[in-house]
Amino acid sequence: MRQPSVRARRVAAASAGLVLAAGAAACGPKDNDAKGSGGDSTPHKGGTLTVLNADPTENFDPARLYTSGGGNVPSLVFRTLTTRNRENGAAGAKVVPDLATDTGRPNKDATVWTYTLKKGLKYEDGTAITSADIKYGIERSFAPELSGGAPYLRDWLVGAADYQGPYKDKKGLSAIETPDARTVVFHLDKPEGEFPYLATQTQFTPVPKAKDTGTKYAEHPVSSGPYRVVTNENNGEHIVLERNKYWSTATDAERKAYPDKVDVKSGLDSSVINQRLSASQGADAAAVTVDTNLGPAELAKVTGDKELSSRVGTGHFGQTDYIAFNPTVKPFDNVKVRQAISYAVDRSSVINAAGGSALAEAATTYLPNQKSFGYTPYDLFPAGRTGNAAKAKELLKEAGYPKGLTVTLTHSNAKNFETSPEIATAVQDALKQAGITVRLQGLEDNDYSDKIHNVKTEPGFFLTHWGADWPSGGPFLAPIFDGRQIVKDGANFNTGLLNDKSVNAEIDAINKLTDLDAAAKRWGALDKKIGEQALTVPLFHPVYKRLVGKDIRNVVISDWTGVLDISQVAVK
Amino acid sequence: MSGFAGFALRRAMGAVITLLAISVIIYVVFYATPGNVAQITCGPRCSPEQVHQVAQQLKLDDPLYLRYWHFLEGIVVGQDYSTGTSVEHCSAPCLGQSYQSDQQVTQIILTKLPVSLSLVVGAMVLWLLMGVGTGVLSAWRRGRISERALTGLTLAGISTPVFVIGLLLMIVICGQLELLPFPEYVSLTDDPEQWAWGLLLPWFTLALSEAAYFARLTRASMLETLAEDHIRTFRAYGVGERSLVGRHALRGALAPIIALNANDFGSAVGGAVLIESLFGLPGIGQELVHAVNVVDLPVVVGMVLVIGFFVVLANAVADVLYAVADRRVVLT
Amino acid sequence: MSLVQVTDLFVEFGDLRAVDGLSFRLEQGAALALVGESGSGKSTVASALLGLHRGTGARVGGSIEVAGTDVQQASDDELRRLRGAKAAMVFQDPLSSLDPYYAIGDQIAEVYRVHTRVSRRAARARAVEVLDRVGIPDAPRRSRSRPHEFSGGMRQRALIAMALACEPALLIADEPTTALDVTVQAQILDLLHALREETGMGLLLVTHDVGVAAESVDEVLVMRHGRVVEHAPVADVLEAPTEAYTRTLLAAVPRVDVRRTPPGALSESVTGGSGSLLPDASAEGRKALSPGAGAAVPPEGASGHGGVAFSGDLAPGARAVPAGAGAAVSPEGVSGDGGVLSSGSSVQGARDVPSGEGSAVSPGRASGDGGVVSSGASARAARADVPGGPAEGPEADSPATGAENARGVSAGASGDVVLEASGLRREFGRGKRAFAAVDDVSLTLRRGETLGIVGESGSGKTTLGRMLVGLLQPTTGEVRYEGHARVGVNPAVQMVFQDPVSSLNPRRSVGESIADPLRARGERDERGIRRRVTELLERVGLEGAHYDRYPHEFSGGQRQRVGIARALAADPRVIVCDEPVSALDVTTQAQVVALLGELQRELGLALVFVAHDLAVVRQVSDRVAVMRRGRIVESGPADEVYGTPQDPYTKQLLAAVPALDPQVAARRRAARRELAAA
Amino acid sequence: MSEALVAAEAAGAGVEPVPGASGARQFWRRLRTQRAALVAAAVVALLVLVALAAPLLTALEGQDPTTYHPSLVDSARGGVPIGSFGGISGDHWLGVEPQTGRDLFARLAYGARVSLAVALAATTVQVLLGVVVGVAAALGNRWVDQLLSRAADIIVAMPLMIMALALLAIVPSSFPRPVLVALIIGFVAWGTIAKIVRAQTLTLKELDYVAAARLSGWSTWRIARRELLPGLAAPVITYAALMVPANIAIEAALSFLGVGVKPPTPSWGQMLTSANVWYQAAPQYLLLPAGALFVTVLALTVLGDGVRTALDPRAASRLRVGTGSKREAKAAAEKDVQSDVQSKVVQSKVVPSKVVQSKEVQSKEVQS
Repeated sequence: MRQPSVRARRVAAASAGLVLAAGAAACGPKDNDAKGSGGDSTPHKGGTLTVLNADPTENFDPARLYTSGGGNVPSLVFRTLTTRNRENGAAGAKVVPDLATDTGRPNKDATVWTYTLKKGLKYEDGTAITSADIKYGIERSFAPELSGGAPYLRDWLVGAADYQGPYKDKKGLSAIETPDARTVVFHLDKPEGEFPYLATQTQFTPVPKAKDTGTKYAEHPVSSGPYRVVTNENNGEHIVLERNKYWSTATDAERKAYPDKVDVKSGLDSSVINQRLSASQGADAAAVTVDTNLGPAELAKVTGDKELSSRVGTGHFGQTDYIAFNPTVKPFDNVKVRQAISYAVDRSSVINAAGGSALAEAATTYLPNQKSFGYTPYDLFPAGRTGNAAKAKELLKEAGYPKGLTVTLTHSNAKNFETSPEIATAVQDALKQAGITVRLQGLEDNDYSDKIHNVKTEPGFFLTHWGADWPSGGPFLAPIFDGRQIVKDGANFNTGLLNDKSVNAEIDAINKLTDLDAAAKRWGALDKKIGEQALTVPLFHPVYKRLVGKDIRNVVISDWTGVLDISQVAVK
Repeated sequence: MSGFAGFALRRAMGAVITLLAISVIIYVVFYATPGNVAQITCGPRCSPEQVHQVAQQLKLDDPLYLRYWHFLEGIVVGQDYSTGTSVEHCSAPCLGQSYQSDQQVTQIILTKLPVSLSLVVGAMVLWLLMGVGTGVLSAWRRGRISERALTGLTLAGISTPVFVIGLLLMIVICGQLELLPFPEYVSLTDDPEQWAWGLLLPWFTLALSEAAYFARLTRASMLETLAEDHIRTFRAYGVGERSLVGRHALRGALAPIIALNANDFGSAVGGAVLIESLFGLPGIGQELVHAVNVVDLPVVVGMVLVIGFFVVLANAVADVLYAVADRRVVLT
Repeated sequence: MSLVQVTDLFVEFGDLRAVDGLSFRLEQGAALALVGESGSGKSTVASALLGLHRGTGARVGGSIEVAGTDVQQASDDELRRLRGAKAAMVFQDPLSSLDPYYAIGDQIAEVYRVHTRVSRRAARARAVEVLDRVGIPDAPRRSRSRPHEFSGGMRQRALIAMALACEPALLIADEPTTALDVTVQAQILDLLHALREETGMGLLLVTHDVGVAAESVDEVLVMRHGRVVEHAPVADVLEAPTEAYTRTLLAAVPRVDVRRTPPGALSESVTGGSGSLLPDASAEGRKALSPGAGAAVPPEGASGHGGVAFSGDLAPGARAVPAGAGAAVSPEGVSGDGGVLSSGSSVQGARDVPSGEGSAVSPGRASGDGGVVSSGASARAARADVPGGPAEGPEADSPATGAENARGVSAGASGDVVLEASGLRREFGRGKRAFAAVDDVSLTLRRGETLGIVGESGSGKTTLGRMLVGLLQPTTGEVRYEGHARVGVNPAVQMVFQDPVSSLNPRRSVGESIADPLRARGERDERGIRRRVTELLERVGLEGAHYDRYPHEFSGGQRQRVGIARALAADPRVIVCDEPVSALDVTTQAQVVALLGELQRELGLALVFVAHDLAVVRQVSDRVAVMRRGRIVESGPADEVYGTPQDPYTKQLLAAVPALDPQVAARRRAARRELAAA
Repeated sequence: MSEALVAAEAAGAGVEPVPGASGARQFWRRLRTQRAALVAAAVVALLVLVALAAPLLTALEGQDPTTYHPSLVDSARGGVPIGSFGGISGDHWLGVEPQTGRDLFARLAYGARVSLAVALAATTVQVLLGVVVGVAAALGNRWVDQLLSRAADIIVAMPLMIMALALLAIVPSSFPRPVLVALIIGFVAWGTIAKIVRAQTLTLKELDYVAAARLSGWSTWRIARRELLPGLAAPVITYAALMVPANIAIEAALSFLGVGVKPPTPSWGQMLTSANVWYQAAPQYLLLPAGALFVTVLALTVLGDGVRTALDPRAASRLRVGTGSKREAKAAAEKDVQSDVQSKVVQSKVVPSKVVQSKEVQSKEVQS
């Protein structure tokens, strides 16, 4: 799950539109045609691809990266057991084998997963990749020195909860077996049909123990992918990648790796990135960005320019921006109040604040509007485009607030973000029509993050959002609505504090399914069921417009990441 | 200058005290800042146990005074850090290690400082040229239309925020007219030409507002000098107006300009945050803002100390230059 | 053709006509002095000669011809060729008149190169040459120094060197010695004289000091309000002034070789009012307020009383019998060698000694002898044949005895010591830069007497004065008031300050300033305060209605009166006057001095009179102490110190005072030259 | 921002009491003679008026600064205002804000309130702190002086923006934000004015009228209040006048960094920040706040110069924006006539009673 990126650089983010922080994920060009700008569409090998990013790819260590589908720049260097399908749109939301020969072979109840490595896999130094390296790579992600990854391994692997990594605990993690150099077996606590998705994360990258330099590994991680790290300046501010001659397309069906060299520059202001891409001077002609999209102002300009608009790709990422209620705080303990607010919300104002209809789609479901999530359309509290104030007032009256009420909406002060003051103000303005006076409580980003994820300090009414770790209902619904995931003394994401036995049971049941399509349908149904409790007011699903340099070809944007996939990009 | 050693010693001691006080203030302020450092470092989805482990790893559970003590210790004797696989020694003066990236703060500073210095030094040259030039010109042409135009221009420089000017300049000059490449930092040692081209616009933007102040200062001091008796002397001896303005009045205005320039240089090293973020220059200011956002205390302290050091140093240099420029001044 | 020919010159600054219809001529090689008080327009004339008003917005009319150049019609280039080359100017303040940032030699060279096509090197050589000529020792090396590394006298020499560089036909010296100490002044005037003899250039000297003019020029042009008052050869002007104003001016000049006039005489003469001398009652300044009505107080400007003080060659006995002293003044009294001129026949001195005052007030005057004790170099002690002057304790016995004796005559019951300082030392700075501004000074002050402290700049006299009133704490030593050691200020010991501009808060009405001591001691009755302040204002010769006015509405002399009133408000026993008249014009000086004397007599005050001006000090003091480099080099009754100086420094000082007689001046100059040659 | 430079300019003002520098009347009289300053004063007055009357003016327009008008923007094109010139109409005099459709005139007027109030309040805090610390340091003993001067040094050496970022995060969000921003700008930038005030107080302290007040028997506190503070007015007011525009700019910069005044409260800095990127798509959105800021800063700077000139006539010929040869002539005349008087004052200044601070030029009067 992607979180409101605490690391989002406020400065960098300041003047752009919605900026996705590094490691953002999925999407799918619905209005596909995200091909490069006309001309000869056959991609060429060679050339240098420039990547202009707002945020540095910090801690370039497979153990420390929090990515979806293996990430973008990381996925050029780190191969994992499985990976995302490198296709446009919904097809890109599939999981496919990478180092492994298949996406994993589960036992009957999906508690044991077995992978076999392809033959002939090599590191950048020519040494062979073994299953022990996969195991070691996962183990070291448990070291407190190398914190930063997703929590699933700790939650799922048998006996992993207290494991402190190979530096302190020489015995290793018994939940991972490597019966031979090509086979690796995972033993899980409980059935997890979505394990193949998890195996896309960089923690599943092989790390040769002999080359491990602990916290220094990020400076020069050993490549298993098409490129190796030549320079990594200032903790990911400037990364130069060149071809790894031991990588071959024979073992890698996913990465195209057309350019000879990839030059990743970051720390740039988002508007500068877009300016540079649109000007496309010199090296910028062969430039892309993997973390910056067009802001509303830029979009307004681009849409009037044919040449420019031909260079814009559209991405969808599984994310929902919504209002969350804490039902232990009055008056939100009253479901009618929550429903009234659901009715009163003016999504068109909110969407405008988020950048307009081209950059946000109205959301009435909690799950993203993508098939892989099991999207099942519903609108339980129809507010129309601009809010149903009459219905809201009626409900408020029923709830005992005939004269309206005053509530406090908590949001982050970080600018141009999904939880930003602009959105909060739009909500505030919309609820006014329904007689609800909203006071805004803007918190500094860290403070906001601390408060909303702590059951003791969680406000009653706040803006938040949830993004997909992988394109499936599991990581979308479970952390938020599974009652057993309420964390009392740490970061809690079940902000509605929902602990409903039937919901919990259904989550367990779906997790057992290894048929991902079947699982998706049931996630959709569960979503609707939870929606009835009005614990959230879904506001919108963001849409991303990505501008590329004029010499860029073969633009692929999957629904998994929503960003253009640089492993597929070619330079003219 | 016989008292120079004494002056240097006194200034050095004063600087140490100032910097220590600054570091204490930063420690206290950031101790009070919201944001669970271990949680931020570990990642938002870390479990309480993991967060606890990270906190231990970073010694975040130590009381404040102990952490500060370790900090001082690191400066004096250096510190050892575990990378997991080995032990790294961070030799004195060690400002500690970033919570977020495990890089040594001294290392981070060494990589960021050249950027900030490049920016500020270049901008300084520009703002002196532009500011002093404008000032001299308007002092010379006082009372005429051209002076009013220059005065108006300098006031415009003062009253428009740099982030507006900078962006507009970039869009127009780099984007539309394509006169300059988009700003980018290339190390001076790598490619001096690229270095200069890449920094030209940031220099200009930073210099613009400063130049306005310098123009005003120059003009004011020059007019002040022009009103002084010794100018009357030279006028009474037939010395021409150009020499009066360009030689005598400018010389008189030089001392305050030099002094203020040094001061401004000091504060600009850390104060060019806006320019750095706007143009994506990976300098001290930008790094510092980032570190503040993620409550990366060692980096914040280290950076602030460096900035403080430059301000203190610049003040001392200003005094020395002032004394050199105006021999009548006694250094204390 | 004349060197300078000025016809019907007028200069206007806005509404102000600074010079009004002035005409004069100066022949080649001749010397003319423009003499006048503040605001007389004399400096404006000097500037006009070089066309320096051009471009400043001043309106200049009439014709000016200097060394063949028509200044009014000349182009800018022609003007520049005149300036420095044909006519050079030396300014008043040598420090500010040189560029602080360049070496002196370079500055001279720059000027030289403006007018001569020579190489830098040649210009530099010329600079060294002229510096050497004006007596700068080791000129090649010193030419590389910056102005602040020179002493005041050296700077003025350097400026003169600059003027010499292009061998001009005319030298215009605008108050060339005003900022200098008297000994240095003499040297500079001697230098000018010598240069003139040598080069034959003409000299236009602008000065407020008649003495300086007497020393230096052939002709004097007295100016007032921008007009000529009198223009005649210097001897004529000094000896037989035809105009009343000239006489007043001369009368007001304090003479160093005239004994002190007793206070009684002072005040009475004032009342005697020689107002007729001053056609214009507002002599002191443009803004002077209308005179007060107080009978006993002289209206500002309406008095020539200053003249009285120095008028006669008083018999020694006068000191003991003060009351009638002032009366015996011979109108044109010229006393032999002294060349003292008594200015007006109108000086009558005391007409009526107010009954009962004469004896009551007189004691202080006679108390002088030996009262001052300077351990460092007690000339008095030396005179008394006590060996080892410096080794002596601060309270030397013999002079003290002498003092007792002397005092016995008239001091009577009121002769007791009010203020006593012993072993005062005050250092400034710390560490290496520390220096003692005052070093081991001891003195006593008795009720009703006046102690003069005289010294050149840097002698430590002001520091001493400030320690006496408690504004500065001595580093060592102590000040006792009426026998009690004291730290900090004491309302009974007040001060009158030098600078009439800075001594009053410009943002408060003068009444409020005067009321300060009253309020500070707890007075709360507003009507009472106002009454008392009004009284004080009237007592010092101002009007009660001035209470609500602000300092800038007053002239310098009036402000000084306000300062005196403020000091009086505290009902002090002692007033330390720190250069109270040095910033004033001579006529005003005389009035303020008279006022102080009068108040002393009336209130039985003890005065400490700190000044650089030997003549003024003599005029008011019973006893005098001469300070140099923080120490007292000589002290004793005024007449003894002035009459038979013992310390070489005192002698030097006295010898340097300009004489009011050109012949005397010439004799002295010769003597100085011999002294220097020896 | 160039706090130090502003300070340097201010420092020159009124170091010595100026003959005739008394009373507010004089001040106004001199201020009145400066046309540029008068125009600037009028502009400032107008701005203040607009700020104060913002609710009235917007009521007149029939708008308020917070109401969204989704129908006035083109949602499909990023929310660019519909209609020419950013949607200017009888209802919306200056058009509407992109994305939200909020009324720009209303936001500009309300923004003036916030920006001006924050800048003024911050300046007040700076001046108060600076004066208290500066005077205390100058009048206190060596240790007090050392301590306070050091504190001022520390404040000057701290990067302002960083401290602002950190402090803004610490204070609970319930604290009114504009007040907080003002306080923080005030608290992190008083070092320079403290230094100026200290130097000025040291100079004033040595003036004879202060000595006279001491001789009257007044307490130090009373002297500070009655004799010193009025003398500090000139540099302090000058500094303040120049600091107000600098503070407006700081507020804008804080907004740019995302820690300024919070929405929906409009401030110019915040508007500029969000308008920045709209320069091409909706230029008037950027030009309005930028123009407002420009005019304000310009007016305040010119007014500051005027105030300075009025407080210190000697500076008349220096910082003035407009110039007139007439005034220069008058100044020259005054100087000329005074020169005789001054000539005498020059004489007999004895030992400098306080040994020189660095940067204060000492003319060595002690001759050998």
